[in-house]
Amino acid sequence: MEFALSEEQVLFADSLRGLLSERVTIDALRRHAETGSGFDEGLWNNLVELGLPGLLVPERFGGAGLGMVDAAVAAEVIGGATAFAPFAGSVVMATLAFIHGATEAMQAAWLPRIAAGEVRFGVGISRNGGQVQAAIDAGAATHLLVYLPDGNAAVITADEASAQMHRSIDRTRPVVDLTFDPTQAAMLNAANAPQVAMQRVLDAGRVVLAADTLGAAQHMFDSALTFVKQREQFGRIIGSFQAVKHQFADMVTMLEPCRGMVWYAAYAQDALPDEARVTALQTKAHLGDVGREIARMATEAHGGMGFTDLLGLHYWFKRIMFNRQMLGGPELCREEAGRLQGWT
Amino acid sequence: MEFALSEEQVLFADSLRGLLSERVTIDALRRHAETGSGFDEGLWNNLVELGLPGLLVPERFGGAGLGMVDAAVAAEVIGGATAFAPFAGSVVMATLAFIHGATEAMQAAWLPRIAAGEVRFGVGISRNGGQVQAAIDAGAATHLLVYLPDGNAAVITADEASAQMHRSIDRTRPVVDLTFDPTQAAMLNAANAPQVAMQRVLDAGRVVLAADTLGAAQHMFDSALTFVKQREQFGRIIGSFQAVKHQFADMVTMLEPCRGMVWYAAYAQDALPDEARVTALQTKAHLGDVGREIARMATEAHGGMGFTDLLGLHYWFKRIMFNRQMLGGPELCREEAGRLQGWT
Amino acid sequence: MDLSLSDKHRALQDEVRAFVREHGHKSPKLGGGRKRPDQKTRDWQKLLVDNGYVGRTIPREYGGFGAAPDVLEAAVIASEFAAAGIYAGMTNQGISMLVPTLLEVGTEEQRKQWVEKTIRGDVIWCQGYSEPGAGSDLASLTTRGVLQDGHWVIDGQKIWTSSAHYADMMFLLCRTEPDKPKHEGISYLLLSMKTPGIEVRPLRTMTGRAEFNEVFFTDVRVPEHQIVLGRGKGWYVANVTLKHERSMIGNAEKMTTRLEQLIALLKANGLLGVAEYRDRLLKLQGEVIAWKAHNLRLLTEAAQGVDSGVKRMIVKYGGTMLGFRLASLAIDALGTAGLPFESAGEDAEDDDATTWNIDYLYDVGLMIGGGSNNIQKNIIAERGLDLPREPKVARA
Amino acid sequence: MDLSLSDKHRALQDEVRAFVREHGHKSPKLGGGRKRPDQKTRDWQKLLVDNGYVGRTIPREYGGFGAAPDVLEAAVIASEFAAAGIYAGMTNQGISMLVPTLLEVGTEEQRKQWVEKTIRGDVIWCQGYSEPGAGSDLASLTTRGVLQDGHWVIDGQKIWTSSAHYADMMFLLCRTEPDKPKHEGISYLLLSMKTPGIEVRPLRTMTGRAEFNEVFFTDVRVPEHQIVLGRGKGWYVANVTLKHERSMIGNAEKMTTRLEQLIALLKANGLLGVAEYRDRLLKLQGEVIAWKAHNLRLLTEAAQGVDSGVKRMIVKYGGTMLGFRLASLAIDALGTAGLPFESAGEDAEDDDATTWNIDYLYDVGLMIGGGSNNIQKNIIAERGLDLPREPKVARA
Repeated sequence: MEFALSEEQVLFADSLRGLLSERVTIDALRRHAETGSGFDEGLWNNLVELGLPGLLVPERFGGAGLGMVDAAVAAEVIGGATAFAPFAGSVVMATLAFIHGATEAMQAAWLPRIAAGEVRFGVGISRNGGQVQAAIDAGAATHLLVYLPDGNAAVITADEASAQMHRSIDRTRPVVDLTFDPTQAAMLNAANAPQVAMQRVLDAGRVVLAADTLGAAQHMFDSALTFVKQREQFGRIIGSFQAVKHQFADMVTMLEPCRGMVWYAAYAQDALPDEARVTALQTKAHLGDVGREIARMATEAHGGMGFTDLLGLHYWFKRIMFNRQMLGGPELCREEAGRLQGWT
Repeated sequence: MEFALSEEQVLFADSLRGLLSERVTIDALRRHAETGSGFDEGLWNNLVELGLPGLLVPERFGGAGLGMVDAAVAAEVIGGATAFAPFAGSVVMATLAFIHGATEAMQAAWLPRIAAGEVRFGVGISRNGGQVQAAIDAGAATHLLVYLPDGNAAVITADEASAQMHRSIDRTRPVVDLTFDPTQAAMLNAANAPQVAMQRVLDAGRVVLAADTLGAAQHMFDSALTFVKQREQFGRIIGSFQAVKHQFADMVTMLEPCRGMVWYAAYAQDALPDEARVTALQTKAHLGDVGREIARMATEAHGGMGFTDLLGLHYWFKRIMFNRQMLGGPELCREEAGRLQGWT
Repeated sequence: MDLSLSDKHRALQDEVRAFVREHGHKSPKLGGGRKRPDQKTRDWQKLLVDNGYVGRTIPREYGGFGAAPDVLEAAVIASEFAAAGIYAGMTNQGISMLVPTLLEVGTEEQRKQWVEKTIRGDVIWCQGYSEPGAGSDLASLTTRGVLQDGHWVIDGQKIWTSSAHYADMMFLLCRTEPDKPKHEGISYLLLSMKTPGIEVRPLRTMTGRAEFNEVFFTDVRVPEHQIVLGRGKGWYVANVTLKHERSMIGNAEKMTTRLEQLIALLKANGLLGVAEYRDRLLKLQGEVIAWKAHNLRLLTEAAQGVDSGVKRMIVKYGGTMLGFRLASLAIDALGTAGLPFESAGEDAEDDDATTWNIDYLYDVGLMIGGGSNNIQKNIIAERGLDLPREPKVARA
Repeated sequence: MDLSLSDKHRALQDEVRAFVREHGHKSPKLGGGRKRPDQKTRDWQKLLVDNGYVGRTIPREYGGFGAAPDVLEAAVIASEFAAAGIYAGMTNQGISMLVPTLLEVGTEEQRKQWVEKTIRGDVIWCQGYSEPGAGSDLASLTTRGVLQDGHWVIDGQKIWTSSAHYADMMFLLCRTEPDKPKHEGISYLLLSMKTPGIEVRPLRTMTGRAEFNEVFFTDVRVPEHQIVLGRGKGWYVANVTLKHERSMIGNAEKMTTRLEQLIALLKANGLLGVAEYRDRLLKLQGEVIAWKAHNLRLLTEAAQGVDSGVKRMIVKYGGTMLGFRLASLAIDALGTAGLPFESAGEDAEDDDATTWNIDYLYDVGLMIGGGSNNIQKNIIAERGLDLPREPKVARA
């Protein structure tokens, strides 16, 4: 038994963190916020060099063949950097959608292109056929993968759908609504139980969004901790005030167990099928709630500076807001977890 | 508009408080805790002299003819003293049951005796005929009033039911289960809409239990505040530690609005029929939650002394626990408030 | 206990209703933007002043209506305007803070010069208090005022200055007595924002808007007599204003409105059937009932001239946290439909989702600004509950 | 990341399972009372020591099993006993605190004299630390120890002393160097509870039971050599013990059990259909998952010899609050059926409602005892997050 990151995982996280800290500077963030497409070609090319798009793609299709724990580790780093890069949808969900629901031929056709970073998928869930609200990573996608109510997915090029991009509250990821004609689309329908396959993909998305929130919340916490160790008021470092200290104690007591929870949920997706669904839903819900608290308290700890645009702290705040709502807020995730356990 | 206690109400509360502080000393409390019947004849006689049992009884039947605000004020004082006296059930609910649901003749037969303190009613709600779980004030009652599922109530003498008195967690009020034969009982069935009449009585009970919790919580808060202003640790009065101060700020911010809420709910029972039900349910629920928090935090503020039996603080703690569960805990009260508003 | 109105207040209610019926169409839109009040708003303001719905208790010689203070009258007026959805008059810092301050400690000349113009909306003020290094610890402010040739020469920087970009005047705290203990070295000055040497830079916040400004002072010369009460008295003057602040009374109406909007939102989205949303709504409803009742107590005590003490001090902290929780449920209920944040500009009307998002973000600001939560809790504990102050720190 | 067991640990698992199958019937009941362990319990304890399931890493010369430290082995053993519902051995302060302390800083003679007897259950210890005036601020303790004629003469009072009414021995902190700074004036003594001059009075708590005692010392004479490490070293010795404390690891199992009982309770009472109960249960389930995973991290780090730092420090505070919330939901779900509190006596088995009530009340005690929540939060912030200590207070 070993419940810790491997050396390779730590090294991978470090190199990803290094790259992002170089590329996703606060100035780059502000520039990117103007468009808000969630995509930056230069950054994407760097990520491709690092092999990120092929993280989950099996080795025989040119990927790294890694698992959900690796994806969660990457997501935590990406959230920590508020990086504008399509990860949850394109790198994780679309890849798994092919792995769990496509024929060998379709996998052979698409997975190598995903791994090479040539195609980027926006992922949507359609409740009624051709309409999708708030697809993931569809801001500058080359292709779209849309789950239909029966659990099968339509695969189309981006220009086969009409897209409405809203001004997203999170300037690092776009909110895109889609309209398309599913009857014209190629279908991903090789799964024995398409609903089950779809849920695996959605749950994987939930785990990486939770991991993204973990990273963003950790960043806000770290930033607040640094701030209160420097800022003076009333002739004292404000971090020496007991009320401030206890707020940090509360924050870390909430936040730190979330890391184990995210790892566990990620591990469960690949290794513990009985626990996978409830754990993914609960993790998404719990991180949504903890993320909100940390975001608020860390902002508060920064005082007025936290509320201004000057430090840019709000980019992380809003990233956490965004993650909370995508793929079901805490209320809906818990409701579903209750249903799965026969509690309703 | 005047949303404050009248001079008479303040005077009445003061004299009741004076009496109880003389009679319900910590030693008396410990002695009474041995039996746990919720009744002490000497104290009851004092309360009769003060006119408490006739508080809500109309003047023509020998009572004071006062209203629910007065009852709530009395309940707050009683809860603040953890007094072992049948109030919520006997003085409030039974009286109102006769007023709202009995014929003039029955009122004339019973209300004067209630006002004189000659009879004391335990009040129960039966879901299935002759079984009652946890009747209120039935520890040393002379009579019992039990609501049946149709909203009418059976009126019997105490020896017409077999009673099982449990060792209650709250040593100032008993937990009594009853079994009796409703077909043999005189019925209180003069209300046009018996269910409505019953709900008015239950709601009145909820308001006075909430008021009782308010008084008990205020006592615990006051006691904790006094304690932290005296106790020294680390060479300082512990009330000068910022974390302690902020806990008191949190407590008072929770607790103080509850007083207005209790008054408002009491006032609504008599004067604002449209708001009466939801307000009673919400007030019962809210005071249950705030009471729990204050009880815990005030105990914590006392440190080890709060956890021992030495100060007797736990009598108030458990009184709050008891109030929370009687006539529906917060969860059930809110559920009903939601239903009443068409939210489920 | 009686929640019905007296005859006198019922008569006032009738009068306000008649006014609203007759003149309501002239009211500017509620909310409004962040620009200088336009002609329509200023005309409406004057109509309100003339009818005694604004500046009601200000003496007639300073342009007010000269009524005796009666907080219930104020509540009746506020509630009728709110119910009709009509603009109840400007709520700027000149009216709420400077005017009562001048009435209490200003010179006759200062009152004559500023009170009427301010309440009628002809002069707009901004407040120069906070500084980058003096937030919670306001008294440590360092903006200097040096007396030279009959002028105070001001150098330094202020922050969190709302409406500075269009205000005519500023009331300013600056350090004029650097050798005195920190609270005794501050003076309260009045100055024109057109004075040379003032630079105003907008300060964008997490809501995406520039609700505030930074204001920089370089050799700004203010005539010597434009001081209120005298040298080194600024801290006292600033606290006079706080004493008057009853602004939080009446805030329960804002809560009630938010709760009603929230109920409507949950109904519209069919979310009352999802247990956790409904539970949270029910809990919030309970809290709003409590705060509304609390507000009625405060109102009654104010009418009776009773100092509400700690009961008043808890309002900002408790109200801010409750407001945040109301907005939180709203954005949760919006789900992904709440993620688009399409503010149509600073003066236009926002869509529902954007409005809730701005409330949510702005409430975080309220936890920080105007006395942070931590400062509020210190005040509640120390002034409200008489807990000992933080002991003085030993010098290392 | 791999949650499966290694071959070595799987072998141990098999071994423990075989042991449980063969000997399980000899186990005393779980929980047990507050009296001195009976013959059955002591026999079982010896069987566990002999098989290496208690005192596993204690050297053989002191009566242990002499195994190399392996926290995963300990976890496997604990988990098998828990799963089988079998008593995993005594958990008293002698075993968890005194023994590791003596192994680290005791003399050879002290180790030889006490370790084996203690782990085998033949000697029961109690801990004499807290005093009425020294709770959170333990180092301000005033119980005196004065050296006279080769004996420490002890006078003073201790409180919160669990099992003092049946313990054989006490490890005691007392002030032997009154002139030294407070942390340097304390010594750590070992003494027999039969020494003349000791009076033990039971201390009843809000649970209605006497979980603790007060212990009074009047001219209690302790032989000079029964000191650990030396004069004035008591504070250091006491902290050695804390360093060893891993007791919170593994507590996740208690949480899991509580959660499972809670689910069963809600099902039995048909309350999963009431929205708010179900919501609270779901939230608690989420938290338990998080703490279980956190526990796996700690376990792994302990196995790797990594100091978990703040991750370890949050466990008591977070765990206590979560435990309280689990018990809270249980008593809420019991409704009026939870109000009877019919403890059948200190050694008998309680009914469900009483057990939940005792958990609920006892958790409040946990927020206070053994380092109150406030002290825990100071530790987390100062030692865990390196926030500055409270500045020294200026002398008035």
